[in-house]
Amino acid sequence: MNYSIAIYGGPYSNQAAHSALHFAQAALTRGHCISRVFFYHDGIYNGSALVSPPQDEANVPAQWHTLAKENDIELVVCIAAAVRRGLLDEKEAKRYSRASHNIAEGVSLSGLGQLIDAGLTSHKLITFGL
Amino acid sequence: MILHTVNKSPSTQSTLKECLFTATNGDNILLIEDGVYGSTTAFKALLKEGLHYFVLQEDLDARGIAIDQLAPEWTAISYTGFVELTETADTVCSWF
Amino acid sequence: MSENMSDLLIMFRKAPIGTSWAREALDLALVGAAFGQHVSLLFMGDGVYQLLTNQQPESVGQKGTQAMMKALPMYDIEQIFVSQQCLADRGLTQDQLGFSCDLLDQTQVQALLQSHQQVFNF
Amino acid sequence: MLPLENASIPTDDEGYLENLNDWQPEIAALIAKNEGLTLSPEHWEIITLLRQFYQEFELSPAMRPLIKYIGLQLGKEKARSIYLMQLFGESPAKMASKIAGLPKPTNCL
Repeated sequence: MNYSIAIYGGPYSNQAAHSALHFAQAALTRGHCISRVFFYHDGIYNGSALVSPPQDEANVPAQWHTLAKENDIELVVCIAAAVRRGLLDEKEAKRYSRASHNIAEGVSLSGLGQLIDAGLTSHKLITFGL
Repeated sequence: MILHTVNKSPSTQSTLKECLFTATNGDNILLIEDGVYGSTTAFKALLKEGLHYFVLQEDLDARGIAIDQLAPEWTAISYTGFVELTETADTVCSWF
Repeated sequence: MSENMSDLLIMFRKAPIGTSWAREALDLALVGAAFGQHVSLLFMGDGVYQLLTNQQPESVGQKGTQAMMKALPMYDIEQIFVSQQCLADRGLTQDQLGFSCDLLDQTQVQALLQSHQQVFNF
Repeated sequence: MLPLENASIPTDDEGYLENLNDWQPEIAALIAKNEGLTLSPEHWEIITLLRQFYQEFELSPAMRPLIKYIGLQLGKEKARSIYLMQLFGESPAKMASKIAGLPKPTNCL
Protein backbone atom coordinates (compact mmCIF):
# COMPACT_ATOMS: atom_id res chain seq x y z
CA MET A 1 0.00 0.00 0.00
CA ASN A 2 0.93 3.61 -0.44
CA TYR A 3 1.41 5.51 2.84
CA SER A 4 1.93 9.14 3.75
CA ILE A 5 2.97 10.36 7.18
CA ALA A 6 2.27 13.66 8.95
CA ILE A 7 4.57 14.76 11.79
CA TYR A 8 3.62 17.65 14.09
CA GLY A 9 6.33 17.39 16.77
CA GLY A 10 9.86 18.80 16.66
CA PRO A 11 13.06 16.89 17.44
CA TYR A 12 14.23 16.47 21.07
CA SER A 13 11.15 17.97 22.72
CA ASN A 14 8.90 14.98 22.08
CA GLN A 15 8.72 11.56 20.50
CA ALA A 16 6.68 12.25 17.35
CA ALA A 17 9.43 12.22 14.70
CA HIS A 18 11.04 9.21 16.35
CA SER A 19 7.81 7.19 16.54
CA ALA A 20 7.10 8.08 12.93
CA LEU A 21 10.57 6.90 11.90
CA HIS A 22 10.03 3.50 13.57
CA PHE A 23 6.62 3.23 11.97
CA ALA A 24 8.04 4.07 8.55
CA GLN A 25 10.80 1.48 8.88
CA ALA A 26 8.27 -1.18 9.89
CA ALA A 27 5.96 -0.21 7.00
CA LEU A 28 8.81 -0.39 4.47
CA THR A 29 9.83 -3.79 5.86
CA ARG A 30 6.30 -5.02 5.27
CA GLY A 31 6.61 -4.03 1.63
CA HIS A 32 4.62 -0.80 1.74
CA CYS A 33 5.69 2.35 -0.02
CA ILE A 34 5.89 5.74 1.68
CA SER A 35 5.41 8.54 -0.77
CA ARG A 36 5.43 11.67 1.37
CA VAL A 37 6.19 12.87 4.87
CA PHE A 38 4.58 16.21 5.69
CA PHE A 39 5.89 18.30 8.58
CA TYR A 40 3.47 20.75 10.21
CA HIS A 41 3.34 22.80 13.43
CA ASP A 42 6.62 22.28 15.36
CA GLY A 43 7.36 19.27 13.17
CA ILE A 44 8.95 21.69 10.72
CA TYR A 45 12.10 21.82 12.88
CA ASN A 46 12.92 18.34 11.61
CA GLY A 47 13.68 20.04 8.30
CA SER A 48 16.54 22.11 9.68
CA ALA A 49 20.05 21.49 8.36
CA LEU A 50 21.46 22.85 11.62
CA VAL A 51 20.22 20.22 14.10
CA SER A 52 23.39 19.32 16.04
CA PRO A 53 22.96 16.85 18.89
CA PRO A 54 25.81 15.42 20.99
CA GLN A 55 27.44 12.29 19.48
CA ASP A 56 25.78 9.92 21.94
CA GLU A 57 22.23 11.04 21.06
CA ALA A 58 20.23 10.02 18.03
CA ASN A 59 19.92 12.61 15.27
CA VAL A 60 16.34 11.85 14.29
CA PRO A 61 16.10 14.53 11.56
CA ALA A 62 19.28 13.16 9.95
CA GLN A 63 17.86 9.63 10.16
CA TRP A 64 14.76 10.86 8.38
CA HIS A 65 16.84 12.50 5.66
CA THR A 66 18.77 9.24 5.12
CA LEU A 67 15.65 7.05 5.11
CA ALA A 68 13.98 9.40 2.64
CA LYS A 69 16.96 9.35 0.30
CA GLU A 70 17.25 5.56 0.36
CA ASN A 71 13.55 4.96 -0.19
CA ASP A 72 12.61 7.85 -2.44
CA ILE A 73 10.32 9.49 0.14
CA GLU A 74 9.34 13.11 -0.41
CA LEU A 75 10.00 15.25 2.70
CA VAL A 76 7.77 18.33 2.67
CA VAL A 77 7.64 21.10 5.25
CA CYS A 78 4.62 23.41 5.49
CA ILE A 79 5.86 26.72 4.15
CA ALA A 80 3.63 28.93 6.30
CA ALA A 81 4.44 27.05 9.52
CA ALA A 82 8.15 26.99 8.65
CA VAL A 83 8.71 30.59 7.62
CA ARG A 84 6.97 31.83 10.79
CA ARG A 85 9.27 29.64 12.89
CA GLY A 86 12.47 30.59 11.08
CA LEU A 87 13.04 27.65 8.73
CA LEU A 88 13.77 29.04 5.26
CA ASP A 89 15.09 27.88 1.94
CA GLU A 90 17.10 30.09 -0.38
CA LYS A 91 14.04 31.40 -2.20
CA GLU A 92 12.12 32.36 0.97
CA ALA A 93 15.27 33.88 2.53
CA LYS A 94 15.46 36.13 -0.53
CA ARG A 95 11.72 36.83 -0.41
CA TYR A 96 11.92 37.99 3.21
CA SER A 97 15.37 39.61 2.87
CA ARG A 98 17.00 37.27 5.37
CA ALA A 99 20.77 36.80 5.41
CA SER A 100 20.78 33.00 5.52
CA HIS A 101 18.72 29.90 4.98
CA ASN A 102 18.74 26.65 6.89
CA ILE A 103 16.61 23.98 5.25
CA ALA A 104 18.23 20.54 5.00
CA GLU A 105 19.13 19.08 1.64
CA GLY A 106 16.36 16.90 0.27
CA VAL A 107 13.63 18.73 2.21
CA SER A 108 11.28 21.10 0.42
CA LEU A 109 8.98 23.91 1.55
CA SER A 110 5.49 23.67 0.14
CA GLY A 111 1.88 24.53 0.85
CA LEU A 112 -0.51 22.92 3.30
CA GLY A 113 -2.31 21.65 0.21
CA GLN A 114 0.37 18.95 0.08
CA LEU A 115 -1.05 17.51 3.32
CA ILE A 116 -4.57 17.48 1.89
CA ASP A 117 -3.16 15.94 -1.28
CA ALA A 118 -1.32 13.25 0.72
CA GLY A 119 -4.63 12.26 2.30
CA LEU A 120 -6.27 12.06 -1.11
CA THR A 121 -3.56 10.24 -3.04
CA SER A 122 -2.26 7.74 -0.44
CA HIS A 123 -4.09 4.68 0.80
CA LYS A 124 -3.29 5.68 4.39
CA LEU A 125 -2.23 8.89 6.06
CA ILE A 126 -0.75 8.29 9.52
CA THR A 127 -0.30 11.27 11.84
CA PHE A 128 2.19 11.60 14.69
CA GLY A 129 1.07 14.45 16.93
CA LEU A 130 2.94 16.62 19.35
CA MET B 1 -13.30 0.48 11.26
CA ILE B 2 -11.20 3.34 12.64
CA LEU B 3 -7.80 2.87 14.22
CA HIS B 4 -7.36 5.44 16.98
CA THR B 5 -3.86 6.15 18.25
CA VAL B 6 -3.47 7.96 21.59
CA ASN B 7 -0.16 9.38 22.83
CA LYS B 8 -1.01 11.17 26.08
CA SER B 9 -1.15 9.83 29.63
CA PRO B 10 -4.73 9.70 30.92
CA SER B 11 -3.67 11.33 34.21
CA THR B 12 -2.55 14.59 32.63
CA GLN B 13 -4.90 14.99 29.68
CA SER B 14 -8.35 13.83 28.67
CA THR B 15 -7.12 12.61 25.27
CA LEU B 16 -7.90 8.93 25.93
CA LYS B 17 -11.29 9.82 27.41
CA GLU B 18 -12.18 11.91 24.34
CA CYS B 19 -10.99 9.16 22.02
CA LEU B 20 -13.13 6.54 23.78
CA PHE B 21 -16.10 8.93 23.71
CA THR B 22 -16.01 8.95 19.89
CA ALA B 23 -14.93 5.35 19.25
CA THR B 24 -17.61 2.92 18.25
CA ASN B 25 -18.09 -0.86 18.14
CA GLY B 26 -15.31 -2.66 16.32
CA ASP B 27 -12.83 0.25 16.39
CA ASN B 28 -9.24 -0.39 17.41
CA ILE B 29 -7.45 1.66 20.05
CA LEU B 30 -3.66 1.80 20.09
CA LEU B 31 -1.69 3.53 22.85
CA ILE B 32 1.73 4.91 21.93
CA GLU B 33 4.34 7.14 23.61
CA ASP B 34 3.04 8.52 26.97
CA GLY B 35 -0.35 7.10 26.07
CA VAL B 36 0.85 3.64 27.15
CA TYR B 37 0.37 4.54 30.84
CA GLY B 38 -3.34 4.27 30.08
CA SER B 39 -3.01 0.49 29.65
CA THR B 40 -2.10 -0.11 33.30
CA THR B 41 -4.72 -1.51 35.65
CA ALA B 42 -5.16 1.89 37.35
CA PHE B 43 -7.14 3.14 34.32
CA LYS B 44 -9.20 0.03 33.65
CA ALA B 45 -12.41 1.85 34.61
CA LEU B 46 -12.12 4.18 31.57
CA LEU B 47 -12.47 1.33 29.09
CA LYS B 48 -15.73 0.39 27.41
CA GLU B 49 -16.88 -2.77 25.70
CA GLY B 50 -16.93 -3.45 21.98
CA LEU B 51 -13.50 -1.97 21.25
CA HIS B 52 -10.17 -3.73 20.70
CA TYR B 53 -7.29 -2.47 22.81
CA PHE B 54 -3.63 -2.47 21.79
CA VAL B 55 -0.51 -0.94 23.30
CA LEU B 56 2.92 -0.45 21.73
CA GLN B 57 5.51 -2.78 23.27
CA GLU B 58 8.51 -0.53 22.52
CA ASP B 59 6.91 2.36 24.40
CA LEU B 60 6.01 0.11 27.36
CA ASP B 61 9.60 -1.16 27.49
CA ALA B 62 11.03 2.36 27.31
CA ARG B 63 8.93 3.36 30.33
CA GLY B 64 9.59 0.24 32.38
CA ILE B 65 6.02 -1.00 32.35
CA ALA B 66 5.77 -4.79 32.51
CA ILE B 67 3.01 -6.81 30.84
CA ASP B 68 1.69 -7.96 34.22
CA GLN B 69 0.89 -4.34 35.10
CA LEU B 70 -1.59 -4.07 32.22
CA ALA B 71 -5.34 -4.44 32.49
CA PRO B 72 -6.41 -7.71 30.80
CA GLU B 73 -8.12 -5.91 27.89
CA TRP B 74 -4.78 -4.82 26.45
CA THR B 75 -2.64 -6.66 23.90
CA ALA B 76 0.96 -5.49 23.48
CA ILE B 77 2.12 -5.25 19.85
CA SER B 78 5.29 -4.20 18.02
CA TYR B 79 5.66 -1.51 15.35
CA THR B 80 4.99 -4.27 12.81
CA GLY B 81 1.70 -4.89 14.61
CA PHE B 82 1.01 -1.16 14.44
CA VAL B 83 1.50 -1.24 10.64
CA GLU B 84 -0.80 -4.29 10.39
CA LEU B 85 -3.53 -2.41 12.26
CA THR B 86 -3.28 0.49 9.80
CA GLU B 87 -3.58 -1.93 6.87
CA THR B 88 -7.06 -3.03 7.87
CA ALA B 89 -8.32 0.39 9.09
CA ASP B 90 -10.61 2.51 6.90
CA THR B 91 -9.33 5.62 8.66
CA VAL B 92 -6.54 6.25 11.13
CA CYS B 93 -7.31 8.94 13.67
CA SER B 94 -4.45 10.28 15.77
CA TRP B 95 -5.29 11.66 19.23
CA PHE B 96 -2.67 13.90 20.83
CA MET C 1 -26.22 12.58 8.34
CA SER C 2 -25.95 11.11 4.90
CA GLU C 3 -25.13 7.52 4.11
CA ASN C 4 -22.42 8.59 1.71
CA MET C 5 -18.86 9.04 2.90
CA SER C 6 -17.96 12.69 3.13
CA ASP C 7 -14.49 13.97 2.30
CA LEU C 8 -12.81 15.59 5.23
CA LEU C 9 -13.53 15.96 8.95
CA ILE C 10 -11.41 18.36 10.97
CA MET C 11 -11.67 18.02 14.74
CA PHE C 12 -10.90 20.99 16.97
CA ARG C 13 -10.07 19.76 20.49
CA LYS C 14 -7.64 22.32 21.86
CA ALA C 15 -8.50 25.55 23.66
CA PRO C 16 -7.82 28.75 21.69
CA ILE C 17 -5.07 31.30 22.49
CA GLY C 18 -2.75 29.09 24.60
CA THR C 19 -1.37 27.27 21.57
CA SER C 20 -1.44 27.80 17.82
CA TRP C 21 -3.47 24.63 17.17
CA ALA C 22 -6.80 26.39 16.61
CA ARG C 23 -5.34 28.60 13.89
CA GLU C 24 -3.33 25.86 12.26
CA ALA C 25 -6.32 23.51 12.20
CA LEU C 26 -8.50 26.23 10.69
CA ASP C 27 -5.82 26.95 8.07
CA LEU C 28 -6.00 23.28 7.08
CA ALA C 29 -9.79 23.47 6.84
CA LEU C 30 -9.61 26.48 4.52
CA VAL C 31 -6.93 24.90 2.36
CA GLY C 32 -8.96 21.67 2.17
CA ALA C 33 -11.97 23.65 1.00
CA ALA C 34 -9.89 25.65 -1.49
CA PHE C 35 -8.80 22.24 -2.84
CA GLY C 36 -12.44 21.47 -3.58
CA GLN C 37 -12.89 19.07 -0.67
CA HIS C 38 -16.13 18.87 1.24
CA VAL C 39 -15.03 19.86 4.75
CA SER C 40 -16.89 19.34 8.05
CA LEU C 41 -15.74 20.73 11.39
CA LEU C 42 -16.29 19.14 14.79
CA PHE C 43 -15.63 21.04 18.00
CA MET C 44 -15.17 18.88 21.07
CA GLY C 45 -13.12 18.71 24.28
CA ASP C 46 -11.55 22.09 25.09
CA GLY C 47 -12.02 22.95 21.41
CA VAL C 48 -15.55 24.12 22.28
CA TYR C 49 -13.90 27.14 23.96
CA GLN C 50 -12.89 28.27 20.46
CA LEU C 51 -16.55 29.06 19.81
CA LEU C 52 -17.10 31.42 22.74
CA THR C 53 -18.00 35.02 21.96
CA ASN C 54 -16.13 38.09 23.17
CA GLN C 55 -12.63 36.65 22.87
CA GLN C 56 -10.05 39.44 22.73
CA PRO C 57 -6.90 37.69 21.53
CA GLU C 58 -5.24 41.07 20.80
CA SER C 59 -4.93 41.61 24.56
CA VAL C 60 -2.20 38.95 24.49
CA GLY C 61 -0.84 40.01 21.11
CA GLN C 62 -2.58 37.37 19.00
CA LYS C 63 -4.82 37.24 15.98
CA GLY C 64 -7.24 34.57 17.19
CA THR C 65 -9.64 32.67 14.95
CA GLN C 66 -12.97 34.43 15.48
CA ALA C 67 -12.78 36.55 12.32
CA MET C 68 -11.49 33.60 10.26
CA MET C 69 -14.39 31.50 11.50
CA LYS C 70 -16.79 34.02 10.03
CA ALA C 71 -15.20 33.43 6.62
CA LEU C 72 -16.17 29.73 6.60
CA PRO C 73 -19.27 30.28 4.42
CA MET C 74 -17.03 31.99 1.81
CA TYR C 75 -15.11 28.73 1.65
CA ASP C 76 -18.33 26.71 1.42
CA ILE C 77 -17.71 25.16 4.83
CA GLU C 78 -21.20 24.92 6.25
CA GLN C 79 -21.18 21.78 8.35
CA ILE C 80 -20.08 22.89 11.79
CA PHE C 81 -20.77 20.48 14.62
CA VAL C 82 -20.23 20.66 18.36
CA SER C 83 -20.44 17.94 20.98
CA GLN C 84 -23.34 18.61 23.33
CA GLN C 85 -21.65 16.55 26.04
CA CYS C 86 -18.41 18.54 25.85
CA LEU C 87 -20.37 21.79 26.18
CA ALA C 88 -22.30 20.48 29.17
CA ASP C 89 -19.09 19.17 30.82
CA ARG C 90 -17.79 22.74 30.76
CA GLY C 91 -20.98 24.36 32.00
CA LEU C 92 -21.66 25.97 28.62
CA THR C 93 -24.86 26.36 26.64
CA GLN C 94 -25.39 26.91 22.94
CA ASP C 95 -26.43 30.57 23.40
CA GLN C 96 -22.91 31.34 24.65
CA LEU C 97 -21.44 30.36 21.30
CA GLY C 98 -20.65 32.96 18.67
CA PHE C 99 -21.38 30.69 15.73
CA SER C 100 -24.33 28.68 14.62
CA CYS C 101 -23.47 25.00 14.98
CA ASP C 102 -25.34 21.73 15.05
CA LEU C 103 -25.28 20.08 18.47
CA LEU C 104 -24.50 16.36 18.35
CA ASP C 105 -25.03 13.72 21.00
CA GLN C 106 -22.49 10.95 21.53
CA THR C 107 -24.00 8.57 18.97
CA GLN C 108 -24.07 11.32 16.36
CA VAL C 109 -20.43 12.23 17.07
CA GLN C 110 -19.49 8.57 16.60
CA ALA C 111 -21.41 8.41 13.33
CA LEU C 112 -19.74 11.60 12.13
CA LEU C 113 -16.28 10.08 12.51
CA GLN C 114 -17.32 6.90 10.73
CA SER C 115 -18.85 8.82 7.84
CA HIS C 116 -15.68 10.67 6.77
CA GLN C 117 -12.93 9.27 4.61
CA GLN C 118 -10.27 11.41 6.20
CA VAL C 119 -10.11 12.68 9.78
CA PHE C 120 -7.65 15.36 10.90
CA ASN C 121 -7.63 15.63 14.66
CA PHE C 122 -6.18 18.73 16.34
CA MET D 1 10.46 52.43 -0.91
CA LEU D 2 7.47 54.27 -2.27
CA PRO D 3 7.82 58.06 -2.53
CA LEU D 4 4.85 59.88 -1.01
CA GLU D 5 4.94 63.65 -0.60
CA ASN D 6 7.92 64.28 1.69
CA ALA D 7 8.12 60.76 3.06
CA SER D 8 9.28 57.37 1.82
CA ILE D 9 7.05 54.42 2.57
CA PRO D 10 9.13 51.28 3.21
CA THR D 11 8.39 48.19 1.13
CA ASP D 12 10.15 44.86 0.83
CA ASP D 13 11.94 43.59 -2.27
CA GLU D 14 8.69 42.30 -3.76
CA GLY D 15 6.93 45.62 -3.27
CA TYR D 16 4.80 44.67 -0.24
CA LEU D 17 4.35 47.30 2.47
CA GLU D 18 6.55 46.76 5.54
CA ASN D 19 3.83 48.33 7.73
CA LEU D 20 0.26 47.62 6.77
CA ASN D 21 -0.85 50.84 8.51
CA ASP D 22 1.00 52.87 5.86
CA TRP D 23 -1.64 51.98 3.29
CA GLN D 24 -3.73 54.75 1.79
CA PRO D 25 -5.30 55.19 -1.65
CA GLU D 26 -2.27 57.12 -2.97
CA ILE D 27 -0.05 54.20 -1.91
CA ALA D 28 -2.28 51.74 -3.74
CA ALA D 29 -1.83 53.79 -6.92
CA LEU D 30 1.95 53.73 -6.46
CA ILE D 31 2.06 49.96 -5.89
CA ALA D 32 -0.14 49.47 -8.94
CA LYS D 33 2.09 51.72 -11.04
CA ASN D 34 5.14 49.62 -10.09
CA GLU D 35 3.18 46.59 -11.31
CA GLY D 36 2.34 48.32 -14.57
CA LEU D 37 -1.32 48.99 -13.73
CA THR D 38 -3.35 52.17 -13.79
CA LEU D 39 -6.27 51.95 -11.39
CA SER D 40 -9.75 52.46 -12.84
CA PRO D 41 -13.03 52.65 -10.88
CA GLU D 42 -13.46 48.93 -11.64
CA HIS D 43 -10.07 48.20 -10.00
CA TRP D 44 -11.02 50.31 -7.00
CA GLU D 45 -14.27 48.45 -6.55
CA ILE D 46 -12.33 45.19 -6.11
CA ILE D 47 -9.58 46.76 -3.99
CA THR D 48 -12.14 48.26 -1.62
CA LEU D 49 -13.90 44.93 -1.40
CA LEU D 50 -10.63 43.11 -0.63
CA ARG D 51 -9.89 45.49 2.22
CA GLN D 52 -13.39 44.91 3.50
CA PHE D 53 -12.83 41.13 3.26
CA TYR D 54 -9.59 41.46 5.20
CA GLN D 55 -11.15 43.65 7.88
CA GLU D 56 -14.07 41.28 8.30
CA PHE D 57 -12.18 37.97 8.22
CA GLU D 58 -8.51 38.85 8.95
CA LEU D 59 -7.59 36.76 5.93
CA SER D 60 -6.20 37.31 2.47
CA PRO D 61 -8.64 35.34 0.34
CA ALA D 62 -7.79 32.64 -2.15
CA MET D 63 -9.48 32.92 -5.54
CA ARG D 64 -12.62 30.89 -4.77
CA PRO D 65 -13.70 32.70 -1.59
CA LEU D 66 -12.87 36.05 -3.20
CA ILE D 67 -15.15 35.27 -6.12
CA LYS D 68 -17.92 34.14 -3.79
CA TYR D 69 -17.57 37.35 -1.77
CA ILE D 70 -17.67 39.49 -4.93
CA GLY D 71 -20.78 37.62 -6.02
CA LEU D 72 -22.48 38.42 -2.73
CA GLN D 73 -21.42 42.08 -2.65
CA LEU D 74 -21.31 43.15 -6.31
CA GLY D 75 -23.47 40.60 -8.06
CA LYS D 76 -22.91 37.63 -10.36
CA GLU D 77 -21.58 39.61 -13.36
CA LYS D 78 -18.33 40.54 -11.65
CA ALA D 79 -17.93 37.26 -9.76
CA ARG D 80 -15.91 35.62 -12.51
CA SER D 81 -12.21 34.88 -12.57
CA ILE D 82 -11.95 36.07 -16.18
CA TYR D 83 -13.21 39.51 -15.12
CA LEU D 84 -10.61 39.69 -12.33
CA MET D 85 -7.86 38.52 -14.68
CA GLN D 86 -8.75 41.26 -17.15
CA LEU D 87 -8.28 43.78 -14.35
CA PHE D 88 -5.34 42.35 -12.41
CA GLY D 89 -3.54 39.87 -14.67
CA GLU D 90 -2.82 36.19 -14.25
CA SER D 91 -2.92 35.96 -10.42
CA PRO D 92 -5.65 38.46 -9.63
CA ALA D 93 -6.20 37.55 -5.94
CA LYS D 94 -2.50 37.93 -5.29
CA MET D 95 -2.02 41.13 -7.29
CA ALA D 96 -5.14 42.84 -5.96
CA SER D 97 -4.20 41.89 -2.37
CA LYS D 98 -0.80 43.48 -2.83
CA ILE D 99 -2.30 46.72 -4.13
CA ALA D 100 -4.92 46.65 -1.37
CA GLY D 101 -2.15 46.52 1.24
CA LEU D 102 -2.96 43.08 2.64
CA PRO D 103 -0.22 40.93 4.23
CA LYS D 104 2.24 39.18 1.96
CA PRO D 105 0.81 35.75 1.14
CA THR D 106 2.35 32.73 2.82
CA ASN D 107 2.04 30.65 -0.36
CA CYS D 108 0.30 28.00 1.66
CA LEU D 109 -1.98 26.51 -0.97
